[in-house]
Amino acid sequence: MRREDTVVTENIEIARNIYQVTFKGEIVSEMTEPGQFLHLRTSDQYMPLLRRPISICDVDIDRQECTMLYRADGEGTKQLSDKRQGDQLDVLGPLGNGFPLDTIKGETALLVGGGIGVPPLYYLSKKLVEKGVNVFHVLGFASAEDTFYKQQFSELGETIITTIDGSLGYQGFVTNYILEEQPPYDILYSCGPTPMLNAIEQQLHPERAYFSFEERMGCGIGACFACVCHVQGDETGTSYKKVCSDGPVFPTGVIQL
Amino acid sequence: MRREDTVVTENIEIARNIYQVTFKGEIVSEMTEPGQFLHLRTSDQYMPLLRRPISICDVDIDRQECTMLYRADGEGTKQLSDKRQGDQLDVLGPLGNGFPLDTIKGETALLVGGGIGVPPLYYLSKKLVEKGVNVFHVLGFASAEDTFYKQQFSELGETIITTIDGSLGYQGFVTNYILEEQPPYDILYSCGPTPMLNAIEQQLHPERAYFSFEERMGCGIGACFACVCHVQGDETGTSYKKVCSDGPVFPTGVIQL
Amino acid sequence: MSKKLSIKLPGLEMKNPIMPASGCFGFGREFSKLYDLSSLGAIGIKATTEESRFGNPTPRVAETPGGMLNAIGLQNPGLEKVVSEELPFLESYDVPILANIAGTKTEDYVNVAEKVAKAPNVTALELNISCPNVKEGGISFGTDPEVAAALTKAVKEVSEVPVYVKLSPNVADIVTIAQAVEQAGADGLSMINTLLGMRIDLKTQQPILANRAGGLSGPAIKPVAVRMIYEVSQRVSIPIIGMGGITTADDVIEFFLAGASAVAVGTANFVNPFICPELIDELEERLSTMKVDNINELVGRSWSSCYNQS
Amino acid sequence: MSKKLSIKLPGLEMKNPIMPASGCFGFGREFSKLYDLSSLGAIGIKATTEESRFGNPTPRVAETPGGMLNAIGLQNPGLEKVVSEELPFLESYDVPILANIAGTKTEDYVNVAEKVAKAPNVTALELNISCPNVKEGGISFGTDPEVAAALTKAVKEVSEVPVYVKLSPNVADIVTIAQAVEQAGADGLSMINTLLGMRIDLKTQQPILANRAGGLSGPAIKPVAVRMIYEVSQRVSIPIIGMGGITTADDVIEFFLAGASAVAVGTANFVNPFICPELIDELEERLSTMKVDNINELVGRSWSSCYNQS
Ligand SMILES: Cc1cc2nc3c(=O)[nH]c(=O)nc-3n(C[C@H](O)[C@H](O)[C@H](O)COP(=O)(O)OP(=O)(O)OC[C@H]3O[C@@H](n4cnc5c(N)ncnc54)[C@H](O)[C@@H]3O)c2cc1C
Ligand SMILES: Cc1cc2nc3c(=O)[nH]c(=O)nc-3n(C[C@H](O)[C@H](O)[C@H](O)COP(=O)(O)OP(=O)(O)OC[C@H]3O[C@@H](n4cnc5c(N)ncnc54)[C@H](O)[C@@H]3O)c2cc1C
Ligand SMILES: Cc1cc2nc3c(=O)[nH]c(=O)nc-3n(C[C@H](O)[C@H](O)[C@H](O)COP(=O)(O)O)c2cc1C
Ligand SMILES: Cc1cc2nc3c(=O)[nH]c(=O)nc-3n(C[C@H](O)[C@H](O)[C@H](O)COP(=O)(O)O)c2cc1C
Ligand code: FES
Ligand code: FES
Repeated sequence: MRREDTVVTENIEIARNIYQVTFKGEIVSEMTEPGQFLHLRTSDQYMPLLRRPISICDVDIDRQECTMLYRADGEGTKQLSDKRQGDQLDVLGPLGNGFPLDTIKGETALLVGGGIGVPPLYYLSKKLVEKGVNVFHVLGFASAEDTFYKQQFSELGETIITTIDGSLGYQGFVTNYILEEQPPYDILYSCGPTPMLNAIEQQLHPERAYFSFEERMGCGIGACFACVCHVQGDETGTSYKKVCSDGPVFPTGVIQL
Repeated sequence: MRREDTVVTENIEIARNIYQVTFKGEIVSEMTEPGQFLHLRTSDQYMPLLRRPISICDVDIDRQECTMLYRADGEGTKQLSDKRQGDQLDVLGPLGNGFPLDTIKGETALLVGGGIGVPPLYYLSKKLVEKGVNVFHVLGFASAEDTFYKQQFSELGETIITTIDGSLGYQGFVTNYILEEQPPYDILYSCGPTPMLNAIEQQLHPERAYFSFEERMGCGIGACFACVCHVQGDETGTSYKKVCSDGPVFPTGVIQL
Repeated sequence: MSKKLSIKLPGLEMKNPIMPASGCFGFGREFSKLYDLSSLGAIGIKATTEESRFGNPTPRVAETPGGMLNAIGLQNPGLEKVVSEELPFLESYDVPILANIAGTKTEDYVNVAEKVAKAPNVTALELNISCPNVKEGGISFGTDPEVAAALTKAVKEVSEVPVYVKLSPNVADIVTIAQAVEQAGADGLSMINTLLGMRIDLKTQQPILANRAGGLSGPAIKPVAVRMIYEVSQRVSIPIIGMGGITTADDVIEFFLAGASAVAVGTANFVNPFICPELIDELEERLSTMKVDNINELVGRSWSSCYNQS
Repeated sequence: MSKKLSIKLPGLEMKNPIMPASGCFGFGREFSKLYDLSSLGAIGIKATTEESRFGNPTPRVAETPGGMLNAIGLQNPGLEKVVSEELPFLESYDVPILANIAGTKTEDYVNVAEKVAKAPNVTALELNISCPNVKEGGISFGTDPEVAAALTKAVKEVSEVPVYVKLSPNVADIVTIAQAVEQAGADGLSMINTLLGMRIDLKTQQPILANRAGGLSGPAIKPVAVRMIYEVSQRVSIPIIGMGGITTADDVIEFFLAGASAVAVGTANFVNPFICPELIDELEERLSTMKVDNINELVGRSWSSCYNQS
């Protein structure tokens, strides 16, 4: 983990308000674990003050380049979308614990992503494919215009797109599709909005699954206690996990959803 | 007077920490009075919060371009120096009352500038020459490296450079030169640090002279009372002038130095 | 302009809830050259004192992160000139005036209040009991509930128009002071005035402001203002004119949600002199998007409604 | 490292005047992976309470212009674990610990103080009488001079090490409180803690923080901190650890000029986790440029020296 002023090599809009930014820096050599995130400073002034956590989406270790996808929505991400090629980008990371790859024994992994939770699954999928794992992607979006990386995921394995309004692919939620079609899998990885993670846990009861969580962060390194979550089955109410340093990826059943 | 998001056409360093910025915009058509200033926003965030007053140095009405010279020193002017061609520049102005040209009867005008007080004299000099006035410039700097626009001024009239360390031109203060050489003049215009204006008033006792003043500003338009100065000979202590809207140019003898 | 923005407060019938804050708009003359002052909801004019005041020596302003310090020191031409020159000038506009008044003794306030309230276009007074920049008093009126209440009562007795009391944020318990002035008869509250702050120049090693300390305003203080309005609006039943760091239409809405019934814009006028009319336009649009019929509906929603918290 | 930066305060022999502020550095574990903690002047550890605390629900942080709000709610593993696990971990570093302690009753403070002060590396205590984020007290200790003094006295009686009292800025008159705790035996002051603030989410129309209000920290509050330190340092004779928005070496110098004898860096650690060692290096350079032999010379220069004011 380090802090580095990297250099933006590209920053383009790839779907409605969704941007793909690529930067170059030595820090990239440390980015070997999918599911980890970077903590970005979008302004060199203090507006906004805090860094923004964004997941690693793709890494090219040889070229020392890393790609992230983000939704330009609030103050910080809008600033990020103003960065041009050659601009500096202050990156802290890689942070947190990503998706475990060592433990995978099964032959098929189901990767379920929702909206802006999709990006970290791309690097994960690449790593799984490298290990010979069979990957199956179910990626949910609001609408066709919000969809991205369909092609990229398809190159790695079967890829189902679901949209809530049915404007592309299967109409409905990712869980609707999975319940209906019952794609077989040995392990499930997911990243997306909490209601989606909740639905997966409640409706699919996956035996082995890892979820990536989001929580507002301060430091991003475990020091400020901004990002704590309650632990399932903790009766004292004092047990906790920090999303930034204990997570953001946890096995199902750990975090109280 | 208006506020406009103009476009930077050039921004270059022309002497040690001294930059020349040119921008284009409709607002330029209003800039007909030398000695007026512009109030610039250097950041679209609120750091720094306030605008920066910078004098008009040159205007090309036909091309709608205005040039300013500034020293990149503090937070705001450093930000300004980061602007690149094509960037937006939020300009409010033109503000204040400049150097009066109508009243000029004499044949020779002495223009005395000190450091970053030199820029507004350039547009003034151009306007005087247009009116057929004979101009004589005495421009003081700390050192050769800090000197700028020698060539430009020379094209308009005789131009003496003085430097404190003697590394270029006459060694000494502008007032030393004038006292020694006694260049003849009918009217004197000056802009520069207060000690210089004070020396001119105390040592040269010019009969007809106009000084341009500086004071920290809030609004720049006369509403906040940040930039008030005491008036000479006011016994009640309650008379005042606002540098931004009554000035920045005043006849000698008005402002208490 | 639709009815979305119109509001009615004691003494202030406003086309929209936006007014420039006292001290940041002079007496309107400069801004009258930039846009039609009749487009404003109201105008808060610079503090008027009995005698004319030069104010503090310069420098009077300094910048801080996201904010600014000022120590103008209540410079103003004095009661007589305000009544004979400034207020008549403003009469040519169709806009209610909230006249800010200051003093160092109760009698000063009472005298100024009585006379200013008689001006035809002054439809409400704003008692400045919180100016941090005058040594001889000012702020002490704003930190002691009993003193604040006594002053309010004295002014209420002579004023022909409703009285708003402008509260200081430099206190431990603003609710008690707010309740004290409410009980003393205040028709409304203005909050907040500036926080006390200082900046030191590293070159001179002295405070930048000649007055040393000054009042902190601008975006930096917005969270303090929102918190205080949130607390006070739940505990009083008089309306609050909210201010402190407002720069966007979203900020205006945030103040309404916190419990303000109108807002004043101060420092932002220096950054963009066209801010008030721009905010009025943007606010109208924002309310349409939010499907709010009148901005009144938003007052205090952060504590009054049962919206789910995420 | 030269002697330019070394300072000596009650209980704190510091290689340099920079320490992380309580609550912004945990118990140092995370930062120990980033740099050698022995390079720090001291370490302010997270508030310790008698029992372990989970703290407030999330969201616990929100941003504001130039600042942030937090309502962590004093989450900590409790006295026992701090003494048995966290402090021993820090013993491997050559750095004095300023142990921040909190509670809801005097007995809590006394009990925690007595035990924490016995840890070999805790060389001073910091009494947190100003936490805005716990309902059951905390801040009330910080707003009443008598209550603050009584608590200070009680803790002083049991503590084996010097005691610093951390003052709340949410008061009208901080000098009186500072003098009261000085008289009660405090060895030093820490100032300032956070200002109380709030931010409302326009989408949910509710405060962003689950706790609703929170503590405002970061650059936005720097002018308030500087002003309070300027006022207090002239009226007490115990040293002040200054904090509130420090992000640069120039900020550190500004705090010294105002009257601080050491500084703590809080929020800036979140923006740049390497800030403390970076500030130490920059400060050394700055002092060389300024031709200052020891940073001590700068303490209170804004009010003690006869520098000409421009
Ligand atoms: C581990 C992790 C990985 C993430 N990966 C991605 C990603 O790859 N692409 C992407 O677009 N988004 C990702 N997010 C969400 C992203 O961090 C937020 O969308 C972003 O911080 C919002 O910032 P803003 O400036 O747009 O919004 P603002 O409204 O200005 O944000 C205000 C504050 O809230 C925080 N915040 C707002 N929304 C979220 C959120 N959903 N999660 C956490 N903090 C939030 C911000 O960080 C900031 O501190 C991730 C979040 C986490 C925790
Ligand atoms: C009418 C007028 C015309 C000017 N014309 C020029 C010009 O053509 N070229 C040029 O380089 N400078 C000019 N100045 C000075 C220029 O405004 C300041 O150098 C500049 O504002 C400093 O900003 P900063 O961000 O570098 O400094 P900071 O230290 O960040 O400034 C902090 C605050 O102090 C104010 N301030 C600092 N120095 C001055 C000063 N000398 N005068 C007024 N306010 C100051 C700033 O405006 C700002 O509000 C002019 C000033 C005035 C009043
Ligand atoms: C330069 C300046 C002068 C001010 N003068 C007054 C005044 O005369 N009377 C008053 O009640 N408030 C005065 N204020 C306070 C403002 O009215 C307002 O309460 C405060 O600035 C917070 O709002 P803002 O952050 O939008 O500026 C002044 C503020 C500034 C910045
Ligand atoms: C997330 C967070 C947690 C904090 N926790 C504590 C605490 O436990 N005890 C304490 O005395 N102060 C606490 N503080 C206050 C800081 O120590 C410091 O006084 C304040 O943040 C101002 O400094 P800064 O602007 O540099 O952050 C906390 C501040 C923050 C931002
Ligand atoms: S963000 Fe600070 S502990 Fe997780
Ligand atoms: S800068 Fe506001 S009155 Fe001159």
